[in-house]
Amino acid sequence: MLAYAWIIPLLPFLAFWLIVFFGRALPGQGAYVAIGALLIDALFSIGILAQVLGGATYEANLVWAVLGNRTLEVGYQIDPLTAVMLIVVTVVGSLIFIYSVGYMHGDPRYPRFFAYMSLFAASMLTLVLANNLLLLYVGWEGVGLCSYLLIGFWFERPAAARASLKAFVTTRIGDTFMFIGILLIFFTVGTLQFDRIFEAVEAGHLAGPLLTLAALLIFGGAVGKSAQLPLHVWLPDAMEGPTPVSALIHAATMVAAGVYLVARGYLLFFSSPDHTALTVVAWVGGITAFMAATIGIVQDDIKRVMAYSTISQLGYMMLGLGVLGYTSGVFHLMTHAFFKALLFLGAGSVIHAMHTNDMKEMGGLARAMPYTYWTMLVGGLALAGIPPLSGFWSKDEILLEAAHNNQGLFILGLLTAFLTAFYVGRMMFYTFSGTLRSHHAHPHESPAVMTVPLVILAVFAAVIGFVGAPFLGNPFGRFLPFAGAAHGEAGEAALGFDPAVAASSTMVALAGLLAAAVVYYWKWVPSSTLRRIGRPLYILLVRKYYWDEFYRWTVVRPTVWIARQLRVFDLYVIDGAVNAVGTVFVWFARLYRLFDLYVVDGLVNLLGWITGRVGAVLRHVQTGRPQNYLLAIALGVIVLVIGGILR
Amino acid sequence: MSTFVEILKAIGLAVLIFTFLAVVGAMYGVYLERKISGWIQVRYGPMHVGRWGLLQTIADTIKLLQKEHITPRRADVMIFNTAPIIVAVAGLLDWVVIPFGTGFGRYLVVRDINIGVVYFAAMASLTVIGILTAGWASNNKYALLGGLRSASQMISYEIPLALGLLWAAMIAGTLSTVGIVEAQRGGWFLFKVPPLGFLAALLFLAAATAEVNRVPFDLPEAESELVAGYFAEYTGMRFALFQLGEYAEMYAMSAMAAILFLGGWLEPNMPQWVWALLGIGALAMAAFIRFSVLRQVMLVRPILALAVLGAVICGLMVLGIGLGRTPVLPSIVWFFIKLFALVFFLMWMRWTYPRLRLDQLLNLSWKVLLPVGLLNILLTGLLLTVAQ
Amino acid sequence: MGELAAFIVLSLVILIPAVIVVTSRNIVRSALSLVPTFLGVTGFYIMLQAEFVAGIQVLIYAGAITVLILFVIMLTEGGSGVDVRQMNEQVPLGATAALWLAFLILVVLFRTQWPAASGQPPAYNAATIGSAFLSSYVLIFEVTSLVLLLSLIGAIVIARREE
Amino acid sequence: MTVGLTHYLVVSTLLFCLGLYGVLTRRNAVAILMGIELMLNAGNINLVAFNRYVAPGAVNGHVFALVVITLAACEAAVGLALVMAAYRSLETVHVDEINVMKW
Repeated sequence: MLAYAWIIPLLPFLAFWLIVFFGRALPGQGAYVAIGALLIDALFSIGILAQVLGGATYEANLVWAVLGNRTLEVGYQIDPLTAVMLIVVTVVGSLIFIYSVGYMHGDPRYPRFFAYMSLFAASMLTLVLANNLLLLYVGWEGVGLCSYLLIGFWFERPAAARASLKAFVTTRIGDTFMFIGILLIFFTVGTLQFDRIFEAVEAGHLAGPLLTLAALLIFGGAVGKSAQLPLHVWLPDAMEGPTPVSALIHAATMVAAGVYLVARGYLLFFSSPDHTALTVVAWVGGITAFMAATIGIVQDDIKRVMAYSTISQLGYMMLGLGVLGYTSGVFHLMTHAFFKALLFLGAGSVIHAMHTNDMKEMGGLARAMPYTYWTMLVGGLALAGIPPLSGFWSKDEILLEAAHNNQGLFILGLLTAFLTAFYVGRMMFYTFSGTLRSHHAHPHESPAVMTVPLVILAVFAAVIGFVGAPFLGNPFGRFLPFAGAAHGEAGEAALGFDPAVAASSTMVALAGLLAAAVVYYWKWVPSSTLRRIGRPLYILLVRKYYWDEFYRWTVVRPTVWIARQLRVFDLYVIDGAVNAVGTVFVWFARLYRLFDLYVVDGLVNLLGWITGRVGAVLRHVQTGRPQNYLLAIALGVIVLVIGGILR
Repeated sequence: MSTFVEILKAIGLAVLIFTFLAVVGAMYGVYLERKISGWIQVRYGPMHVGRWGLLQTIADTIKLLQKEHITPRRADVMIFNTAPIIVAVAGLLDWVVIPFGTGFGRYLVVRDINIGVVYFAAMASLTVIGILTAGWASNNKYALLGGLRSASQMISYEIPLALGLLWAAMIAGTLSTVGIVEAQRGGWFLFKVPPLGFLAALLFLAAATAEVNRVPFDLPEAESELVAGYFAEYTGMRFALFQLGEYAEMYAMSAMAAILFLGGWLEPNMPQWVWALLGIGALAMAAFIRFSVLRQVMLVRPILALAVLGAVICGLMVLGIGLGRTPVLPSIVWFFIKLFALVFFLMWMRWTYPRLRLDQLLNLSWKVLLPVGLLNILLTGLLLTVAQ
Repeated sequence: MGELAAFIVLSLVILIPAVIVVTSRNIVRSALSLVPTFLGVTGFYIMLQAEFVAGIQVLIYAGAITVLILFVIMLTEGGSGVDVRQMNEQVPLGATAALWLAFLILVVLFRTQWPAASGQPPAYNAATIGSAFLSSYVLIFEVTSLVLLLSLIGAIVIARREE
Repeated sequence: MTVGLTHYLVVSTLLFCLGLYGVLTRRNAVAILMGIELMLNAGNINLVAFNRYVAPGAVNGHVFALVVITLAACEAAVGLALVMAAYRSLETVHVDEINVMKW
């Protein structure tokens, strides 16, 4: 079965082409094709997971190109990390696909949506299966393209168009770094196969500052893709896309690709001198987590709250990885994929019902749409990290690692946890409690095709955490240990359970929820007063720390100005030169024409005339009657034979 | 002496023997035909000249011999006169390779050529020239039409014919007719690689019927459309020659069919009780027809005669096997039994079936028989190769 | 002795009709005169102990090609009447060419010392021919069959009446 | 005297030249085809005769004779089809009247 894993990315790819070409002719206008492809993949992945649990791994390569003495190989591998990612992508993906059938119902570009989604799934799976940086980069750019297409899916909205452009350009910056890193590795190590790179690293061919540099460059890609500081600005705007897209791409899978990349190349970071790279990763993640969380507090757009929470959770994962919590980071990736997809889908269902994103207009939806309410409650508590929901376990592990390795980051993590709980509570209260504030909306429960995936995801979000539960002996940790932990300073991978940390994180989370309740439920301290008190801070948060403005002044404006100057140069200097050359040649041509007319044509005509004369004479030989020719041949033969005899 | 002279001798011998044989065969062929047509149409047929009209055809022949030779105006005399001879000679030359049985310590065959089957096909194909030229030379549009029709028909049907021959040759692994018959000691080719053998036999019989221009393939001489087609203008002995050639060829075809698929002169080796059953069955049938209501709608006597004949043969077989002296009957008898059974079958068809249209005829040949024949050979080859 | 006689007879059977073929004003007669020529050639083959070739010769030439020719002659009645001029204007030249060629070839033929090997061919060579066709001449065999198929299709396509 | 290789060659030469004469001098396309058939037969006689007298054991001559016969059949079929087509469109089978392509 592992040997046929290459089918997994192929199926959605085929689905993509099918839908592109036959679109509306297909069952369910192509939706069923896409869903079917992904469901088959899901079953496949489960089978693979089963085999991998049995300890099986697989790797296949084929030589793609030979550059001098270096060969570029493409191939795929299956190890625990890949298996986990496969499960996440296919299961969450298929659920979201099913959800989209309801959500995108009646959209004019319905089939195209599923085509893009399938393409995304194909690229993501390629990325996950790749056993070398090259193929991984292919998938990487593929998912980037798909996110661009899908963010701008409603391109008639200028906001969406701009957002898609922003996302594309921003991530591309990170990708550039990553590409440089890849080249660096390729030219130092001479291969892109992960395992060989790791061998080289362990053998010390790639070490010291160079290794750190390579790791950081690769991390640059991750930063762009996973919306870490300072390249996080694109993700909130990406919410312009359809909600399933936000759920699948900008919460569950694609943005996690960065984390996956770091996890995949962990040894690089790990073995950089005294963990420089890891420290950078950790701090970037921590700061991102904190900042995003703070911004998340003041957002009114329900999806933007989600977006910032996604950023901060991604930061959390980075932090987890950074503090030597390889397992915990990946674990949080998995749990986050489930509950964040759940939350997004719930938000989508809310928006579907309210036709608005503004939480200020919602309220009291708990009665109107119970399924959505309960499922989102589960998701929210999971996000807040309330035991025994999944978020708790993974977050707790991260905090554990942090506490064990870096107190500063531990504090930061606790703060973030508090903030997370706070904005989760805020969102829930705004949305579901109290009374409906908008007067022209008639909320209603979404159709089954949307609620059923919600329920399933809720179940996952609730229980998936137990695979990493310490009192079960942390099976996940044992299933997915850090390969590097085997040597070097061992033991980072699996730490025991620490009740203190667990208690503290739980306390913090509850505190956050409580605070949110105080402000937004019982309204003992109305939010307006808070706003008045902390006005400058509030402005800062609402302005998102002025990141966008910063970029506008430092990057956008100068670029535009340079472009203008270049245009002027182009217009006057280059075009001028070209025109000058053109005129000169026109004059030459005029001269040459005379020569052509009288000398060359004269010769040609003469030749033609001679040929005509000769032909007129010779054509009488060609009687058009084979028998004459045959007679000539016979006579010729006779002559020849005579010659032969007389010789 | 070189082989060539031997061949010359053989051909001379053939012409000598088989002129006689085929004259008798043809004359009594005509007689049989008339009788059988009579029976099928519930009448007696020739009865007055001699007992049961036995001398009828002799009288006819004499009449034909006395008739005047009429040559149409502006006909190409030389060709007009050669055509019937070509037909007759070709029809007779078929017999060179036909073995009648064993006896006098040798095979009763004029010449066991090692390419007998090919030779047979070649001679059969020679007839066409005679017919075509006859049709053209008699300067008569009916005749010409008949000639052209028969040319196209025979050219088309030579291929299935050759395929049928080839099939048998392939099974036997030899081209010589004697060899083919000897190869059937194990069992008739009709039942070889069932049902392909049967298919091949059917193929061959259909093609043979078309080759000899008999119903349902008798377009060249369709009396009702072409007033007897290519020999419309022929009178007297030339007409008789055509008849001779045709009957000779028909008999030859039947003989070849018997040789290829019914084991030639070999005595069918079936256990005693089968023979007994057959005999009883024949008698039972005879009795049934005799005493049932059928006797009012069909002519009973000849059927009774045939049944009794069959019963007698079966009885003889039973007896012979009982006495343990096989073969019971001389091989030549078996050969003639099979030959006349096939001839009877052909005549039966002639008086039973309607006539095809020309396009149906050609379609049948090119679109059905040819592919089927090729497929048949292919399959048989495959099976044989697999079997080995 | 008998062999020589047979040879002479056959040569006459071949050559005299051949003369008729190329000279007769009546196209049908010349077509019919092909038959004895072919049969004579068949006789040659039998004398040369190539029975299989002989059989095929009769089957194809006498049986098929002649009939085909006659067929076409009868279908193109216009060109084959007796009253139509059958010879073109290069009869004298052609005759001289043919005669000269014959003379020269005979000269060459008699001046050449032909390699002669004595020995009898195997009595029954249809099988050997078949095996030769399928072993060492299989390429020729395949190409020939291909040509056959093509010519079949081509003949049908060309002669079909466009409706 | 017994019959030797030369006898056959002589006859085939004569036959060949007769065929050539026919091909050269006939107006009727069908007649030309007949001439070609004659020439082919001459060639076949040579093949078989050489096979008999030069390499009695082999069958190469027979093989090639058979190939030639087959090709002759093809040639006759196609040639006659062409004649038919020409006759249908030009109402003539005389090659010296078929000169549509002539200048």
